[in-house]
Amino acid sequence: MSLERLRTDILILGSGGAGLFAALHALKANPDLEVTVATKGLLGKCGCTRMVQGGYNVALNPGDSVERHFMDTIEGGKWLPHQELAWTLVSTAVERVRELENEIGCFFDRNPDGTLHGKAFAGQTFDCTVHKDDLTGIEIINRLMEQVWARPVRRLEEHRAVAFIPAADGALAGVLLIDIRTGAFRFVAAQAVLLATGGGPTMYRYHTPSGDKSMDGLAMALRAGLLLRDMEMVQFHPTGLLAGPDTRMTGTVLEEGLRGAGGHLLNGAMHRFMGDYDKELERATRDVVSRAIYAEMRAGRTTPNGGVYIKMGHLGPEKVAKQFKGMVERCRDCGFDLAGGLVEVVPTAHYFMGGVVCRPDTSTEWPGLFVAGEDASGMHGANRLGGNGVANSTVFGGIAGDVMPRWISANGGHRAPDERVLDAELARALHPFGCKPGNLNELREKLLDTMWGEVGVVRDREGLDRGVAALDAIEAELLVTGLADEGRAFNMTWHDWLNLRSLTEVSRVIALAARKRENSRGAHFRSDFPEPGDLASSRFTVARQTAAGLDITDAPVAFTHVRPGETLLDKVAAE
Amino acid sequence: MSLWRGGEKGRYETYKVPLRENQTVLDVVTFVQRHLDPTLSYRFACRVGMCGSCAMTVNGRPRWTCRTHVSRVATRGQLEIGPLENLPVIKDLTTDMRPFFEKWQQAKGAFVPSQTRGDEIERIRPDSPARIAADAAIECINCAICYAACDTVRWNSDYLGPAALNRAWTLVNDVRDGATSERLQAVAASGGCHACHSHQSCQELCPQQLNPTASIAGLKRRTMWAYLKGEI
Amino acid sequence: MTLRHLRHRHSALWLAALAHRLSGLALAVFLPLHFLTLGLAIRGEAPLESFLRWSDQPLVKLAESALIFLLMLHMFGGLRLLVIENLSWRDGQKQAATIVAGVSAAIAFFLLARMF
Amino acid sequence: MNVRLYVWQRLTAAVIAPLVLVHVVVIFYATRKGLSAADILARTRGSLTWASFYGVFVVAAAIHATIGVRNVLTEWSPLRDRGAGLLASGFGVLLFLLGARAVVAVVLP
Ligand SMILES: Cc1cc2nc3c(=O)[nH]c(=O)nc-3n(C[C@H](O)[C@H](O)[C@H](O)COP(=O)(O)OP(=O)(O)OC[C@H]3O[C@@H](n4cnc5c(N)ncnc54)[C@H](O)[C@@H]3O)c2cc1C
Ligand code: HEM
Ligand code: SF4
Ligand code: F3S
Ligand code: FES
Repeated sequence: MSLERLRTDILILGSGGAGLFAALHALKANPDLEVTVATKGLLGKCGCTRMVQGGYNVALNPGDSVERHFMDTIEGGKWLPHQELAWTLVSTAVERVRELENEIGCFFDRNPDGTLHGKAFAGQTFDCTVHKDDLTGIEIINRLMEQVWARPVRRLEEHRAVAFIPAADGALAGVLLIDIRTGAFRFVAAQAVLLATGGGPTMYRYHTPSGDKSMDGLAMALRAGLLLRDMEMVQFHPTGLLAGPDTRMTGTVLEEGLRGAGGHLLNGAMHRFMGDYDKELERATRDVVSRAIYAEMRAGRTTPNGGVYIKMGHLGPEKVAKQFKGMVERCRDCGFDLAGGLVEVVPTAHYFMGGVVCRPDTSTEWPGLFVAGEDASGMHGANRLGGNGVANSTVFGGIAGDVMPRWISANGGHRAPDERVLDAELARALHPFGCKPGNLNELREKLLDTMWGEVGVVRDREGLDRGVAALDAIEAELLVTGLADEGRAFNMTWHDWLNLRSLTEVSRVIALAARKRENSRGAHFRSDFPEPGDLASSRFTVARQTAAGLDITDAPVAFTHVRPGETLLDKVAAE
Repeated sequence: MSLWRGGEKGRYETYKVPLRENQTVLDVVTFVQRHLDPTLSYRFACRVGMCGSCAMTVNGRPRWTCRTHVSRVATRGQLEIGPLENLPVIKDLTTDMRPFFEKWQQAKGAFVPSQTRGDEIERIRPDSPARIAADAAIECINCAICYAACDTVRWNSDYLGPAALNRAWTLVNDVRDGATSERLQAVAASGGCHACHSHQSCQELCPQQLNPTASIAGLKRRTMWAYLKGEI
Repeated sequence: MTLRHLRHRHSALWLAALAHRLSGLALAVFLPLHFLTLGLAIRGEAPLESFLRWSDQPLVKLAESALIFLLMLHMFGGLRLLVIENLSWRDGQKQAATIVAGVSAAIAFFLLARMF
Repeated sequence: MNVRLYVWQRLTAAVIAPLVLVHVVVIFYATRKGLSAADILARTRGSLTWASFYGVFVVAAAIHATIGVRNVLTEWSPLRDRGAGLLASGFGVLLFLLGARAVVAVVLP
């Protein structure tokens, strides 16, 4: 078994907004440090930051205020957010957008007078979403990627992180990775490591994130015994494309604006059903629409592929084709007529609010390990505002880049990895090659269906129990399902196996945390506990893997800036 | 359908895949990997035409496979899918995109700031000619389809290629950028914009409907005048 | 590379570029010969005249108009490129390239007709 | 090709184009009643206009074709910038010499 050993000062896992920002900031803070970015795909070309369409929330325009952005974030998060983290997010976002525009080179859209354009986004009380057409993510990540390419950052592209490796004394020594192209293992020793692999709830039948994301980072953190928070909080987007079996585009987002502009949702019987659920009809909030569609699906009133229809034609096909050019073209490329016909949609798992517990400076309880982006938790609470996702990854990625060099100069040094752990992790990653080849696809389907059906948009105790049992069975079966050892170079089926393992492990935490929360907040809805519960005594869930098993508890939210019933806006108005 | 198997030296192998009503080329490739041959390698990420990872040669043309419906490209129910041309093959359908991005850097495709995060964001009217020109070329997803389609790239290994030059043109029109003359110098050197013969394959096949040919022509013009005026 | 890989190279503009290059090369080969024959006149009128009479054969005439065709093709094609490069972008380059080829052929044909 | 070669090639192309047009018109005119050496030489001998007309053409064509051949060689032959440049220049000098000789032949009385 070949194991190559490398050594670097700062190792960054992931090349989304968080990872790339961290690399740039770290290099700027101390150009003498060697910064390495290891990423599962090609640098900047994988992950979800690139897929951001709507834009970036920031209080920049006159009339907007950081306080207002903060209140929207807290109320959107149903009073569960960690208020220090949320405050750091909204207050640093201002500088971050200026940095993106002035130093990184993002060229955001402007108002006719030349100032930055902010558009409206659902769930916000002001128009504060900065964007570049509806391809904001491409602009952000391309510019970041160019800056990283232009600097002496060591790139480990198509490298999959599989485990944190401690030193014999328990301190963090480095990370074990697989070079996907060759199939060989690399151990990278580092003084500080940033986890920025971007969460990604891809264990649901329908999901939006990019295919490379499979909760690897959270599975690694779980195994390392780190504290995870808000793990029940999976955000669903109400309208994902539904294209039938064996189609990759199934689950990808059809933008929110379609409903906002007056699109209708019809069930299989061509009935416009939203009126049965909410007086706002299709314009109701994401979670309400998602639940309504889910209910129609549960009741069997579905389209041929098992979803509902979105219809835009009554607004005038030409108008739709013009206003939603990108969406219409995307649908057309895949064989659907969005402008004039009916397109099948389903709710789709979009964003993961849960993640590793961290402080506002991105440090975790494990010295030397930092976390940023979708892998971190606490900023969004029970729900993430549209537009707060990229803000989160760029703000905290940058902070991690500022902090890690400082941390290294105070506490740094390379540590020798615990060879026994290293050996065990190697064996773990190679596990499938030791088993008899089996049917991985069936297992994947099982996982997707279990999570969708039992741990999905609407949950209840029995379903969650069934879900947990099913997950146990899936994991047991996965561990005896092997792969033929016919070459490990770019062996995607091996990585499918590893993905499934990460997903199954994190899925179990999601299910258990969902069972723990006996109320309904934001993205988490329990049909057996439909009420949100008392806000003033809000608690968040925390999970930790211990030798004895998964330990799920909860803890009270600290209202350090504002308490339920209060608002910061009065203060602003008074000033 | 037949798929390229192996590295630089490989061969096409034939597979039979069920035809579905909604099916992209990426779906077909995925089907082979999942059900027929688990060792098949390919690359994708976003599935919706944003990341530019999934480009392959489909029946002779470079295309983004995640947004190419099979019915649009199959001839008599047949598909031939290979890796992108003009890039080294890693394995099967995956290529090493490093040369593509190295040339992007060589063309000075990275923004050079003239201001800092402490400054206000520059006012730029959306109807100013420079902004319009920059916008026209900005939405590149670096898929390298144009790079694979261009025979000047094939014939002239020094040629920076359409995407890198298209990016350089965006930056030349970006009034905030502080390195126009270095950039013009970079693209005016051997292998730069003047190597392009306006084949226009890049424009024809760019999935984002960009027009690198026009961008390169813009660069040719700008560099020519800069040269005549003795600025570069 | 299989035959199918030539597919996107069947586009009118790719052919136009190929034709431009081949015609340029043909001209580059022909021009020295042309100069050589004209240079015959350095030894007086007679050698040139006898060359011209030799060139009255139909086959040679055909070749000459083919050359004119290539010259026209190269010139108009080159002018098309100069327009792309120096004026602001205009669509319809495929049509323009087709027109270039058509006009060049017409001129060459016209000349051929006149020579007989 | 770099910007210097580009400028020379496009500039010479722009110069040649009108000259070729005139030349073709002259051919049309001349072939009206068959081509004879006497006619040609009668037109050109001792004419400063034709001398400079063809002189400019020869110079411009030599430059234009040299750069063009150099480009083709760099793309279609194993030669790189230097080798292709040398070979093409050789060709260009030959073209120029033959062209100059031809001009002298048809113009000098
Ligand atoms: C379709 C879509 C639209 C969205 N629209 C918006 C929007 O309009 N506004 C908004 O604010 N947010 C939006 N979001 C959310 C936003 O994209 C994410 O919150 C944010 O980009 C996450 O950034 P990140 O850096 O944490 O992770 P990502 O950008 O997802 O990057 C994760 C990186 O980690 C790598 N990685 C994963 N596993 C491993 C491993 N094992 N080893 C090494 N590397 C690994 C991945 O390859 C990738 O490079 C959207 C998300 C999606 C999916
Ligand atoms: C009649 C007017 C002419 C015009 C407008 C013209 C224009 C051009 C242009 C614009 C190019 C550049 C093509 C490119 O790089 O994409 C070119 C190339 C070339 N020209 Fe001309 N040209 C003319 C006459 C000639 C003549 C008389 C010759 C021969 C002696 C010639 C030989 C070449 C060659 C060999 C090339 C290189 C072809 C290539 O790189 O593909 N040209 N011409
Ligand atoms: S210019 Fe078009 S074809 Fe070329 S890399 Fe960019 S998006 Fe792809
Ligand atoms: S295809 Fe190539 S030659 Fe120029 S116009 Fe496009 S770069
Ligand atoms: S998978 Fe991202 S462009 Fe096709």
